[in-house]
Amino acid sequence: MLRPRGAFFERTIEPLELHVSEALIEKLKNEIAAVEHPRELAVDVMMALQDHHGYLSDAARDQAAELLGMSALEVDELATFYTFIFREPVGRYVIHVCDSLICWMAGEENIVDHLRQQLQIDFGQTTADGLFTLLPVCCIGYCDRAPAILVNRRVHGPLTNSRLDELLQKYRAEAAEKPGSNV
Amino acid sequence: MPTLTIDNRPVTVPDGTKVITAAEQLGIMIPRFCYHPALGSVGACRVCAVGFKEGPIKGVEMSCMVDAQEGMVVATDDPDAVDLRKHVIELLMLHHPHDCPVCDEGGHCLLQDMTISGGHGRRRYAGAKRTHLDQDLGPLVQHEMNRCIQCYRCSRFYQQFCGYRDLGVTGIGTRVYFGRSEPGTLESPFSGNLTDICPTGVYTDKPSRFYGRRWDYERAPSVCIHCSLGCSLTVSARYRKAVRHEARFNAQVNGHFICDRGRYAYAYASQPERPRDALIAGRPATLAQAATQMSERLAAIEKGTGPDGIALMGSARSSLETQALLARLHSEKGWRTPCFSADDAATRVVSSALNTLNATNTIALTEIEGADTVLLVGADPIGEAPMLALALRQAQRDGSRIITVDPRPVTLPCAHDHIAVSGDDLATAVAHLIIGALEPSREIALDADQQDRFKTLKQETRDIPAAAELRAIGHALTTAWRPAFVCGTTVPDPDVPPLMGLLQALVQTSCMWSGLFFPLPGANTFGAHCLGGSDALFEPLLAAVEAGQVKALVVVENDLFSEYPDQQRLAAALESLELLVVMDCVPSAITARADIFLPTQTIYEAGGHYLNNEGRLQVATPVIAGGLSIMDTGGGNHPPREFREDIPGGTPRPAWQYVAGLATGETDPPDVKPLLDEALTAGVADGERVSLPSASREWPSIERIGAGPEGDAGGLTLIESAATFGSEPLAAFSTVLAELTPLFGVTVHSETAQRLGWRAGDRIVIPDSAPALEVVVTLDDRAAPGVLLVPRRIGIDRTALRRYMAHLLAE
Amino acid sequence: MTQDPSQLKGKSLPPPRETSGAEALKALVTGFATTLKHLGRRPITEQYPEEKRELPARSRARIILTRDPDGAERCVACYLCSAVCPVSCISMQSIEGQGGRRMAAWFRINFGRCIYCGLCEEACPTSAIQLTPDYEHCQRAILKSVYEKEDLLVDHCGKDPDYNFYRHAGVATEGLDKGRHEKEAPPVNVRSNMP
Amino acid sequence: MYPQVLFQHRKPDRINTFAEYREQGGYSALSDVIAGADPAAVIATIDDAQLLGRGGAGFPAGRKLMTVAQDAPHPRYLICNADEMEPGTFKDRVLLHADPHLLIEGMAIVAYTVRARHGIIFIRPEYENAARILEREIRLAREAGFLGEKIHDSDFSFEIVVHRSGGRYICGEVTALISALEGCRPNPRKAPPYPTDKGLWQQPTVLNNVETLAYVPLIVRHGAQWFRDLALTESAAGTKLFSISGHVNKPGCYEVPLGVPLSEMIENCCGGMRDGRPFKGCLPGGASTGFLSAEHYHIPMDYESLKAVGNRLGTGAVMVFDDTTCMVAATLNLTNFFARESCGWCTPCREGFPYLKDLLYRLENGMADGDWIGQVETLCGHLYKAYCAFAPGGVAPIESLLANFGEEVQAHIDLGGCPMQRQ
Repeated sequence: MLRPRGAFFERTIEPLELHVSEALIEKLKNEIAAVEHPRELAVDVMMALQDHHGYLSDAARDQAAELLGMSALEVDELATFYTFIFREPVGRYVIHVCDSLICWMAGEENIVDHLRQQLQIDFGQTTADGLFTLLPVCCIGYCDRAPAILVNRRVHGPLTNSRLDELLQKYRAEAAEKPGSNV
Repeated sequence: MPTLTIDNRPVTVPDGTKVITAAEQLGIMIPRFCYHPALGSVGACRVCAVGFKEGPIKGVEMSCMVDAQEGMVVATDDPDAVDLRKHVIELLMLHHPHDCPVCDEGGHCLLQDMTISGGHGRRRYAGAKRTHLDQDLGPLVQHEMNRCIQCYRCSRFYQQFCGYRDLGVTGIGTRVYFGRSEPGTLESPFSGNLTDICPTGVYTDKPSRFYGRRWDYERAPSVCIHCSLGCSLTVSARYRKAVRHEARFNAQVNGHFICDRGRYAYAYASQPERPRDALIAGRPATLAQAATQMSERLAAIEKGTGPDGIALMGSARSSLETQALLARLHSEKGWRTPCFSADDAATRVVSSALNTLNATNTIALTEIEGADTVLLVGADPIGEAPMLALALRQAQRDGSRIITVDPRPVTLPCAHDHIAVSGDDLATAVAHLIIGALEPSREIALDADQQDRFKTLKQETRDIPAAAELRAIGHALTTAWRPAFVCGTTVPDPDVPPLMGLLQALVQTSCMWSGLFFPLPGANTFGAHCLGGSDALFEPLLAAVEAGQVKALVVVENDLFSEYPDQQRLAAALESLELLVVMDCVPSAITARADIFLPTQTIYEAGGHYLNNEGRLQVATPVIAGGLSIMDTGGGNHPPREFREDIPGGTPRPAWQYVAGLATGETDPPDVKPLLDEALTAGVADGERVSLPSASREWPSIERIGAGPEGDAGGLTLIESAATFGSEPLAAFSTVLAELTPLFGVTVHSETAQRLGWRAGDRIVIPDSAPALEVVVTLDDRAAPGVLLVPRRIGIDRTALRRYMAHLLAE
Repeated sequence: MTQDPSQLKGKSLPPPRETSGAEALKALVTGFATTLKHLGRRPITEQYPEEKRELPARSRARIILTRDPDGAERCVACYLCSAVCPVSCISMQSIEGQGGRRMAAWFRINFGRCIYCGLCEEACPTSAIQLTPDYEHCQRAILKSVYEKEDLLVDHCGKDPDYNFYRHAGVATEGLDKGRHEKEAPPVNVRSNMP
Repeated sequence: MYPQVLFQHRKPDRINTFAEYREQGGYSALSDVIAGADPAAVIATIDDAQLLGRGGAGFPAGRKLMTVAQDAPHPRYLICNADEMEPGTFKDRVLLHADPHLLIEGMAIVAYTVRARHGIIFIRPEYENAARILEREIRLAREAGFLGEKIHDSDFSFEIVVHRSGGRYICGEVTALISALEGCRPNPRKAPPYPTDKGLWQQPTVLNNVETLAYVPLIVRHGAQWFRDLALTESAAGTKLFSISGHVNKPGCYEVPLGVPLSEMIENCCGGMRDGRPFKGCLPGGASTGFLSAEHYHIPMDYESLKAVGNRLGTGAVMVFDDTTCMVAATLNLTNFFARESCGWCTPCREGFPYLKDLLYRLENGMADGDWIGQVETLCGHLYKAYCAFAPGGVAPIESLLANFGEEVQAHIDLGGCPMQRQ
C-alpha cells in the first residue's frame, strides 16, 4: 500500500528523542518484515516500545507509526483503546487493582484504601518517587485468588494488607537494588 | 427486485437496497445520523429503527442495516420503534452542550431537527455533562467536540472514503474522541466536507463562522469554476457577500462532495482589493465614460488599421455567455478571432484531446468510480482536478487497479502503480501500452489498412526504460472489464490524447465498458474550444502586436501574465499597444496596465453557463445583486443610516454585457439565451452533454513516438503544473486559502539533485526576481529523472524562475 | 354552554311580556342612582401625560438588550429574534467578540415597524432581549425610531436577574474553559491510563 | 468425584509436559487424522458429539466447521479465543496451565478439517504466563513434527502463533477480535459476511474457545458417543469447566459433567458456602448472564435447564453470593464494568450503561426518584437494540435483579438506600 501523503504541508520529521536500542528496532523491523500485514503487529510493537520506555510517549508513538507504516493518528486510535497501553507516564511498577465483582466482594476496597494510604496516591497517579502507579482494572481472571492485583502484569493474590506491605517492600527493595531501568 | 411495503405503500427496489434507501424512494425520510448514502450503513447511531411487521424479519430493527426483501411490511411509525428512536435521542442529548445559540450549525442541524421532532425536551439524566477539549484543525474547519454524537461519519469519510490518515477516532466508550493525534491543519484537500457531513456542530465552516444563519442566507444552485470538472455547488450569501460553498449532489459529476479549493475559493469575490470601479488611464471614471471612450477609441483605431488592428482575448474561466459574445463580436466586426488562452502548448493539447472525444467514448466523473482499471497518463488529479482523486479512491476501494504514467511523482489517496516517464516520452509510453494491448488474436480482427498502421506504430516506437512494464500493463488492460483512461492536458504533448483514444478504442473491443476522461486547464476550456478558440493561438497574436499590426487589445477576464511564461516580452508587447482594454473581477497583474479598465461581475452576481471537461452544460444562478458587503460599508459597525439609490461598489456588470455593447453599440443588454443557443447549446438541457461527434475521426499522428527527446538525452526539463492551492487564477485570490498555499518549491529525483548539487530542504534564491522568489528543494524518487517540477503559482516572477532554470539546463 | 340549534326545533318561544309603568320608573331611578353614586367618586381615568402610571413589569413596550449578572452583554447574536419577528424589524450581525464569545457587531431594531408582540423576548435563549414597560418612545423623525445596539443596551439584567448563558453554554470562552460550566465534568483525557 | 476429562492429567503445581502428554496417548488423534482421515468425517464426529461452543454463546462446534465451504478461498485461518475477559471466568487460564497440548492438538485437528494454514491464539495480556507456556509448548510440538510445514509428510501444513491482546473485554467478541488481529480498532462488525466466509483479512476463518478446541482430540480419540455419555442430562453432552468464585469455601476451576446440580457443585467441589451462610443467589455463567436466586439452588447446570429459566450457561463462571451481599451493589459493580468496557460504537451501549450505572448508584445511595423501576426497565429494553451482543449481555444482571430480587430493589426505594448497610 502506497502511503498517501498530504497534498500540502509536508510533515517535517524531526529526529526522535528516543534512546531505543538499535537491537530492539532491528528486531521489530525483522518481525514486521516477516509478516504479510504489518498492522497485525501493532499491539506487539507498541508493547515493545512501551516496555522499553515505561509508557508509549509521543515519540514512541511516532516511532511505532514509522515502523508499522501507519500514521501517528492510526497508532493513537489503537493505543488509546487498549487498557495495557499507557499513553501517559507511569511509574516503574504499575499496580492494577481488580475492581470487578468477585474481588470487590472479597474486599478490593480495603486493598485500594490501604494502597492509597501507603503510597499516598489516588487512582491514575504515580508516587513522587516514580516507583508506583495505581490503576483500577476490570476482572483479570484470577477470581479464585480474590482480591487480586497485577504488578507489571504479574498477578498477586489473594491479598491482605500485610501481604500488600510485603509486596511493596519487595518492589522498593528491588528498585533500590537496580535503580534506573525502565522509567 | 424485491417489492416491499413501507407505511402502507408498495415500492420495488433493486436487490441489496437497504430499507432506509427504499423508504427514501417513497419520500419517507427515516431519521439517521451515522447512515450517509456515500458512506453506507454501519448501524452505530440506532436512530433509524423501524418496525418490521411481516416478512422474513419481525420486530424493531435498524432500517440502515436490513436489506429490502420481498414481502416485507415496514412501519416507520411503529410505537416500539418510535419509542426507541426517542430514547436514542435522549441518550445522544445526555451530554450535548447547551450552546445552540452560539453554534453555527444551528438552523441546519440534523440533531436539532431530530431532537425537536422526536419530542425530547427534558434531560432526566442527573450526571454531569461530558466535555472535551477542541483542536485547531487549520483555517478551514472549526472543531467543537462537546457537540459530538459519535456517529463516526467524520472518521469514516476522512479515512475510508478519502484515504487520508490524520483524523480519526481515539479513546474508547464514552471517551471516544474524533480529531487528530495532535492539533494541526488537516492534510486532506477534502476536509471541508466534514462540515457538510457532520450531523451536528462538531465540524463547522471556519471562514463563515458566526456570519449568519442558514435561514437568512440567500442561496442558489451554482457550479464550481475552480477546475474543469464543474462540481455542483450551493452558494450561500448574505449582506451582499458570498460566504459559503456547499456541495450539491450531482449523480454524474461530484456525487455528494467537493474539494477544498472549490469550497473555499469564493473569497476572491469579496476581497478588499477587488476592482469595483471603471478606470481610464488608471484614474476612476464612471462606467458610462469608460464604455463610451472604449467604443470611440476602438472605432478610431479600426478606422486607421482596419478590423485586423484590434484583437480579442477571452479566457477559460469566463462563462459561455462571455465567450459566445466575444465570438459574436468577432463575426460582427471582423476583428481578429478571439483567443482564449495565452498558453499555446496547452491549447494544442486541449484541441487534440477534445477532437478525440466523441459521443460514445466520453465518460462522466462518477463513472470512473465504477471502473476496474484506471490508467492515468500525464494527469495529476490532486493538483489539476482534486475530485478526480476522490473518484479514483472509490474505484480503488472497490478493487480497481490504478496506474499513473507521469513525469511527476503523482500522489493519490489510494494505492496505485506509478511509472515515471519523462514528459517527452509520454506519447511513446502510450504507444508501448498500445503495442502491449495489441495481442496477436486481436490483430487478426483488423483490416489490412489497420494492420499496416499498427505495424508502422510498432516499428516506429522507440525504446524507453519503462517499455517492458508498459507493454505488460497494456496487455493487462485487455483483460479489464471496465477500464477508464484519463489523460491530462497540460503536461503531455498533443500526440498523447489521440493515442489514448486509440488505446481506448482498441481495448473497447473486448470489454464491457470503457471511456476517456480529460481534465482540462480551465473551467470553461470546453466552451472556448467549441467556440473555435482552439484554432486561435496566442503566439501569432503577440507577434502581431510586436510587429505593430495589432494596435488595440481587448482582454476579457484573463490575466495573461499567469498564462504566458515570458513576462518581460509580454509586458513590452502590451506597452507597445495603442489601447489596452481590460475587463476583470480580480486585481491581476494586467489590470494595472490597462488604458481602460471595466470591472466585471463574478459568477455570484452574473451567473452563467459553463461546459465542464466532458462537455456537460451547467448553469450557475446569480445569488446576489452585487456591491460591497454591508459589513464593509458599515466598517464593521452598523450599516449606514442614510438611504441612497445605488448600491455602493455595485458598478461591475457582467463581462458579456460590455462585449455585447461593443458588438451592437447598444447600452441595453441583449437577451443572451438565443445567442447561446445559436452558438452551441440549442436543445441541450442543463446537466446534459452538448452534442459530440458520433465517432472518432483520424488515426493519430505517430511522429513523436519515434523521435528522441528534445535536447540532449538525459537533459533537464522544467514542468510547471497545477497544484491544489495557488494555481487556479480565481482561487489564488481567495484570502481563505492563502494560509494553505505551501512554500514554493521544486521537486526533483535524487539523482538529478545530485547532478545539480542540491540537497533536500535547500533554499534557492532566484536571482533578479521581483517579488523576490525563494525555492525549496524537495526530493522524490518517484519523479522522472531529469525533471524539475514546480507548481504553477499566480503572482510569482516566472520569467526570473525560467531564466534561472534555463541557466541550469544550459549548464 | 351552547345549545345545539337542532334541539330548539319545534319548541315555541315564550310570548312577549308587557312592561308596566312601575317597572319603567324603577328602571329609571336605578339608572340615575348609579350615575349619582359615581358622581361622588374619584375618576378612574388618568390624565396622561400629566399623570403617569407605573405599568406592570411584564408589559410589552420598548425593547432593551440586557447584560448578564457579570455586566457582559447577554446577546450572542443567534438571530432567533430576527427570525421570529413577524414584521422583520430586527437585524444584526454576529461576530466573534472578546475571549471567543459570540456577540453582535451591530444590532438594530426599527421601532417604526415593531408591533410589540414579544415574540423576540420569548425566542431569546439568553434572556438578552426583553420588552420593558417603557412605552414613551414616540419620535417625529422616522429615523429616530431606528435604534442601534448602543441605544438598546442597558446596564442591568432586566427581569431575569440570574441567568448567565456562558456559564451553561459549554463552549470555551476566556476565563471559562471546558468543563468549568454548570453541571459539567472536567474535559475527557483521551490518553488517560484509567480504563 | 466425577470423571475428569480435560483435567485428567492436571497437576497441582505444573503443566502436563509434552513428554507426559505423548505418553498419555497425546497427539495420536492428530496422527490418525493426518494419516488420511476424511475432514468431513472428523467434522461429523465433532458434530455428532454435540460439542457446544464453550466460550459463552454455545453454538454447535461441528456446525460451525461445516459452514466453511469446500471451495472457500485459501489461506484459511483458525483462531483460538483465549481472550477470557468475562468477569468471573478463569477456566481457560487453568486449562492452559494444566494441559496446553490438548489445545495445540485440538487446533491442529480442527485446522486439518477446514484446511486452515494459520492458527492464532488470541490471548489477553493478563495471561502472560500462559502465553509464554503456549509459545514454549508450541515450539516443542513443532520440533516434534506436529506443527509446521507438511506435518508427518502429509500435504497438511499448520502453524500456530500466539497473539497478545492490548486488553479490552470487547476483543473477545468474534468480529471485534478479528478487527483487533488486523490492527484495527476492535469494534464489532455485523454479519453477514460471517467469519467462516470472510473473516480475518477477508479470508475464511474459524474461531473457537480454548475449552472447545481442547475437547476435540479427546472426542476424536474416544468417539462421539463417549463424549455425549459424559453428561448427566439427556440434552447435554460432555463435561464442562466451571470457574466457581465468590462466597464458597474453595473457589476454583472444576470439571464436572454438564447437568450436575448447582447445589452439588457448591457443596461437593467447593466445600460448601463460606462460613456456612445461606446461598442467596449466583451468576451461572459470567457477568453477562442473569442472577439465579435461592429457588434455583438445585438447578442442573447445563444449557437447556438454564435456558428454561430464562438464563444462560455462558462461560460457566459461577459467582456465588451469600446473604450478606447487596444484590443492587453487585449489579452496580457489574454495570460499572460494562460502562467501562463498552467500545463506544453504538449509542444505546455507549450512553446507556453509564446511564444505568447512574440509576443504580442512585438506588444504592437512596437517591432513586420518580418511576425508577419503569425507567430502568425501558432503558434495559432499548439496550437489546444495540449493535452487538455486548449490551444484551450487560443488561441480563439488571433485568434479573428486577425479576428475581424485586423485593430487595423495592426495599432500597422504600428505605431510601441500601438495607444491608443499615444493618
